[in-house]
Amino acid sequence: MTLLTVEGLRVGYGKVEVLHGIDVTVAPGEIVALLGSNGAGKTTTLRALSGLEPLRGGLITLDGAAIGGMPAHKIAALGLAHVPERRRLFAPLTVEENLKLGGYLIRSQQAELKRRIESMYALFPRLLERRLQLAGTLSGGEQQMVAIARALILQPKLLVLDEPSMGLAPLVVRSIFAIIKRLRDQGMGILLVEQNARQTLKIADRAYVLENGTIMLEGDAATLAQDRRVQAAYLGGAAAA
Amino acid sequence: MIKPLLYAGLPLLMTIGGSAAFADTIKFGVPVPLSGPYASAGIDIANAAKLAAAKINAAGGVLGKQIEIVAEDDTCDAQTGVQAAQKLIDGGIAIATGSYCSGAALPELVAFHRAGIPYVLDAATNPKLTSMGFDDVFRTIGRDDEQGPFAGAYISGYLHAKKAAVIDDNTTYSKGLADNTVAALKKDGVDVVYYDAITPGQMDYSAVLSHVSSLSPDVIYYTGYFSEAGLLAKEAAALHVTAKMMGGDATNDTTLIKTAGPAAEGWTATTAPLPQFLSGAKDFVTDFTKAYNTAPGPYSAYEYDAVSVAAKAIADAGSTDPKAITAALHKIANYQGLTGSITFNSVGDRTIASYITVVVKDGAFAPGMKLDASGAWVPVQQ
Amino acid sequence: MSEFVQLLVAGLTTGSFYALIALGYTMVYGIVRLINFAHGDIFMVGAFIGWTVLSAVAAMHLPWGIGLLIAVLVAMMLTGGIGVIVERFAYQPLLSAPKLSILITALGVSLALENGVLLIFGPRFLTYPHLISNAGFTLAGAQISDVQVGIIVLSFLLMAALYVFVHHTFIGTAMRALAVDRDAARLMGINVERIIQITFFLGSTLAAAAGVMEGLYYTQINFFMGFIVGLRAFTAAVLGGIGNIPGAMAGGLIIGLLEAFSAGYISSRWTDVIVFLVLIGTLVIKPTGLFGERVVERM
Amino acid sequence: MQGLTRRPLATAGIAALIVAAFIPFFCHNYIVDVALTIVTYGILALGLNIVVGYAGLLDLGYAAFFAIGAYTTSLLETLTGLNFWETLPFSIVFAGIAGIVIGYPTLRLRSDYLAIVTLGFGEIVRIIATNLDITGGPNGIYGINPANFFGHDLTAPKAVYTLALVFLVGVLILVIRLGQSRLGRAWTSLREDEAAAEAVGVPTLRVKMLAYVIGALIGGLGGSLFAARFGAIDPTSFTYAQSVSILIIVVLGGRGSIPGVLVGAIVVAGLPEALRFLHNWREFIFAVALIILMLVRPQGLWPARLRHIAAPSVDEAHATPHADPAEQIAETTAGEPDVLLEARDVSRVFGGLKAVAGVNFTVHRGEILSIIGPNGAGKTTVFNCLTGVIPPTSGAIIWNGRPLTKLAPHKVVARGLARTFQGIRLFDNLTVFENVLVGMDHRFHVSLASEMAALPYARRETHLHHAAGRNWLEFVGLASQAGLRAGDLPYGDQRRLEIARALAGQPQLLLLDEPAAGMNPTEKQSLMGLIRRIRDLGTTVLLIEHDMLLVMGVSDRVIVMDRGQVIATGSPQDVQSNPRVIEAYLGSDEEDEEDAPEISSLPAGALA
Repeated sequence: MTLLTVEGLRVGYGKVEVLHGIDVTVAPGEIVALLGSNGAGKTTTLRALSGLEPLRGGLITLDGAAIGGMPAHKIAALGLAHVPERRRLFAPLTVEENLKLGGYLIRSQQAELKRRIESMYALFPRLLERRLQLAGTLSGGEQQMVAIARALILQPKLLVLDEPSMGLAPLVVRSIFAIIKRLRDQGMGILLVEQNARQTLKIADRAYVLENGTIMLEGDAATLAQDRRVQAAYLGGAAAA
Repeated sequence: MIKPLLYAGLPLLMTIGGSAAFADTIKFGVPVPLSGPYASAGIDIANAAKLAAAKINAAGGVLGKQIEIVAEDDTCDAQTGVQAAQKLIDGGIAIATGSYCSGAALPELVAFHRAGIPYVLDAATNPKLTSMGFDDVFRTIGRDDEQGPFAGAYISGYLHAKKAAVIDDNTTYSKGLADNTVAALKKDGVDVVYYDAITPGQMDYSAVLSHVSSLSPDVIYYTGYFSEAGLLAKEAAALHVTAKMMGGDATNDTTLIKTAGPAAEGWTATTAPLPQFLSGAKDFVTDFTKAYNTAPGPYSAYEYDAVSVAAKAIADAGSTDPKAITAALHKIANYQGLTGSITFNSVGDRTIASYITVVVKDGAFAPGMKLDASGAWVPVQQ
Repeated sequence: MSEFVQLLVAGLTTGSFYALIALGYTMVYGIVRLINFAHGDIFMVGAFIGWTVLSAVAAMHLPWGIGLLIAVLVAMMLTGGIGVIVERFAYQPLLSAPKLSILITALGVSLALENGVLLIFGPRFLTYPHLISNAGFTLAGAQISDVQVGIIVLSFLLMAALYVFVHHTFIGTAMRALAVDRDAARLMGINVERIIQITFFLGSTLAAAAGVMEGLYYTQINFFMGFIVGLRAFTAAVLGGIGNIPGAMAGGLIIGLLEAFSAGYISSRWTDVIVFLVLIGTLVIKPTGLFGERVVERM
Repeated sequence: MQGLTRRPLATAGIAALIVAAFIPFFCHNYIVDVALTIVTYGILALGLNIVVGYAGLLDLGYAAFFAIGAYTTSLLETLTGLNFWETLPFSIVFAGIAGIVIGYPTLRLRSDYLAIVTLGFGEIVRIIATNLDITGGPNGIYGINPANFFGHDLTAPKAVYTLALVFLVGVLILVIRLGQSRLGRAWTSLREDEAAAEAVGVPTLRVKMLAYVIGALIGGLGGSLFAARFGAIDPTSFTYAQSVSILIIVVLGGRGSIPGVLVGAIVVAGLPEALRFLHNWREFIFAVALIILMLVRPQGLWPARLRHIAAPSVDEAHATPHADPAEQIAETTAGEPDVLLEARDVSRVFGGLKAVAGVNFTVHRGEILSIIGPNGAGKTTVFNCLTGVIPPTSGAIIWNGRPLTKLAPHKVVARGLARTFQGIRLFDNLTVFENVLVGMDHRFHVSLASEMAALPYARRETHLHHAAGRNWLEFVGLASQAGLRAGDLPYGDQRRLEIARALAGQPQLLLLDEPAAGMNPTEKQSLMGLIRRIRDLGTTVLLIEHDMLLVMGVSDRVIVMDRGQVIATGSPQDVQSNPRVIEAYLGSDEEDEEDAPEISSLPAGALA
């Protein structure tokens, strides 16, 4: 059973086509990594999934519902949460306001929303201390916590993360990854775009390697971690060191 | 008429087609603002022209022909004005009667002069318009430099004011009237404690009024238009301003009373004698109100007279040749119009421009005072 | 002293109108980065709708207080609706087009509203009924009317209500979020188009409230009345930092006071010059207005 | 090929002008007057088009310049008795000075703030004219003499029209030449991406100022013509509404498009006349038409075409002396010290966050030096500090032995540092060739006037630069794409074009920010070759790159940054084996299943 199915996804900007037919699947309780160099089309893929980019072709199905071409806010309502690259917090708003916006779609259920925000504070106690601070003034790690917490409020079926480790200290990256694994263990499907390939392949179940808008390799993470081609394409010469 | 329409790319051409169509009428061109902020004044003028034409036509027309009023929108803008004038000229008008803003009237006047067509102005009161050295410009309304001294005389001679404040709205007409009034007041020894302009359309003038009232003038004379005058009257009352509120002829409009309500009581306007207060013009007011469902505007009677006197000149000349009409207009003597006896002097202004005051009483303008031949102030008799 | 207080009150009164209208400019700018040149005319439309409703209500012989309330509410709702319609048909199709194109449609809408009202109501000034007396009181030698106090209080209430709405409701928070990052807002499940419409609606209702109050206070309305007031309110919004809600409120009051004091103490002939010089001076020193945030560009 | 596509338009344009010239012989005065208004608006709109269309600055107070021209002519004629032609230079100069007065303090403002400032300026000019006695107050000035032409007063609409048409042709020639000039190119680059233009060496403030001033000059000319046409002026002709009409012409016609602007003038000045038969409905219908036209054609009725300056042919370029890349670079790098650049304790703080925290390094002449490190390590911020885009919070940058701190980016480029961007920032709506020419902007020495007049030495310089630009395109392998729109190039080619644009400024140091991003292995291979060839020309290269294969393959030395600090420096081999680097850059290799201390364990059911 798959949670997310992407078939033949094509996306472009202006006259340039960036994705030339991508096929990806994610099952519930599975971490799937999307690897590739800068400009390979990883972020574009995620933006297309969550409805931020118009499709030029292809099918996207989330838990049985065709979501390709839907407006972003409807896709969010169907259970796909996207933590975008560089976190994209609402910087002049407080942490709490950011979290509340994460629950925008359940705004009529005040008590439930309050409970879910409390549970996020339980998950990230640091945020409770910072709840009235403006999100833009937080440290990078704290911002990433807000971004993830904000995405979790709606209890999505699929969590899509774009470079959650970017600019974070290794210790913080480790804790973020620990959270991701726990989410997976609770049955959530996770699609992860990462630069930190070695560590990513360690927590991922399966992975796809994207190059120039097409999928060059795919397979289970352990195998790919040993695949010389991945190292060559992605890790470069340093992998050999 | 239809063919030029086919040239879809040149929509301008279609306007040519419309012009030379009815050669059996005598065309009077009326360039006035029909859109934009001054549209209401322009429409009142154009309607008065149509009323005058209808009346003449009903009585058989002129030289056996009917008068046709062709109103064109000049939006009170020089550029549009000259185009409106040129369109009228190309449309074959015999004479132009109209205008509202001096700024548009001037280039129109130049265009008409160049085409040799006489122009009888109805509402533009700037003295410069008749001092361009053109012999084919006439006007039925008085000049700013005539009303100013009258207002000055009333303020100093009748109200015996010691201190006066004069406010204009920075338009040509208003500034001209204010300048002339201030000069007259100073000559009569009245201390002009305040002379400044307000911005029309701003709504709130209480800042200006409270400053003016701190200078404790006996009279505040506003030379702008009725809408701001209504606000000034209303706001002055709210501020308990004790000075007597007065205005020029452009404040003579019922909108003032509607705006200010009870605060309008006692507002005094200097103006040329209006049809409302002239026994001979009662019919005009009734007819106008009946035809257009609204009372005539402040310049409607002047336009009515402009059209009538132009028709008379055509009849006198026995021709629709513009040169002959111009000559006949110069010969007009003591023509009895709604606004009094009309004789044009050498530059085309009326020889006698008489003024009166009108006062708001019980929610309506009522006749006030005038100067009699001996220089004494006497009430205006209806 | 008495003149100072008098000018202060005059400035606060006009400033309140400017502030209410400036809010519409600033809210729309904050969210779609559009200088909505038609907003002054929305204010005018509000005044005309208010007039129409008042005239209709007058025939029903209701107590004037109730009639007034109905007029204000109906004018706010209908004008808000017009704001939404304008957004839907004239702006929304161009939201991703070059910025100047949408600016021109805004100018077109402005012209269309003015001339539409001219066609329907005619060019003459219409006058509101004199519902409210000129009664007032004296404070420090200055005459202050009850209406002025009412206008200032009501404006502040409306502004406070807006502030609360924007900061303490979901829709308001969504508006602020949208102003920061449209894509991120979409990812939260926010229907961005809907929020933009709500913004136009709110801005238009505030302008309509100002329009009806203006009609009641000054009594005369005209199809051209939105022009000068709109221009001043726009100036106020920019002075405060366009896109910033407290900035628009402060900007409106500052422009109102500046106008009153320069008319009272310097010369009303030069009021606009003074206002614009203050604006230009402020922007030269603080390029994004009094409350505007600096924008750092990434390379 | 380009010549062929150009000619029909030019021919049609000339034909249209000839038809326009014959209007007085065939049409009524009314039509002539409307045509005259169209021509006047056309002149003004061509002037405003420089500001709005070419340079992309919003101006809502253009009528001010129009007013200044009109008042100057009127006052000089009535006060000093000068004739129209004698007053004309004054009008133009005064309007130009006004352009400086409004432009100077406001050039740093963003466009929407600029809009209100220009609006305010327009109102200020109008109110001053209304309030002063010398300008006749609200009455304005009467009795202005018409223009005189060899004893004939140009008073009749037909004569004035002919004069206006001559002015229009003059202005047309001016704006077309300007559009083709390097200033026109700089304006377009400004409109496309102001920060990028500045960063590749365009002095954006000066270029903006010139847009204002030249726009103002044309406005002044239009004003003089207006005064001579009507013989009288008053402040009501110079309102905000007038400015807005001119703006509508430019945008409706098509920003930056000369035929578009003329079509816009015909629509905006002509349509209300054509609609006179609608009487009261005229303005309303015009407004609705305006909205619909804008909705249907958001880019304008006749959108601007791609600017086309044909690149010289291969042979031509090679035959031009001093246009050879190697020779050019050699010119600039002779006889300077070995340490090209030194960063001393450079820090940069963003709102409390230390993006760069005390970085020290040196760049030696002739080397390829790479800065690597994870995203967010502060590499790009270092680049921005070096190139003047962001001033460092503290520390110094020493260039050729002299400090380089606090210079505007375009001045840094002129000193010899050129850069590319992480996210590609080409001028999408310029051709490939012209992108390269923008990069050479600071190297032009010939004055604008001599360029416009096509004086021989100016043409020589232009020719040399065109040849050099062509050679740089060839150097990166894009010569055959010279005429394409830059935005239409494939990703890899866009990267190479950015490099060519930077190289065209003859830098001593080239800073490349992730040049390999998005390239496939073949492209990366050729990029490595290109970087080496750049170094071989004598240009030092400083590289930020994630692609390790490329970094390790091409660099002489590598600097590793992490969280704002340099954590290692050395040869590629040294760096690759440095454990700190491996940990920072590739993440820790050890298995780590412990939860981080700041995150509690997940409460049961929290995510159910």
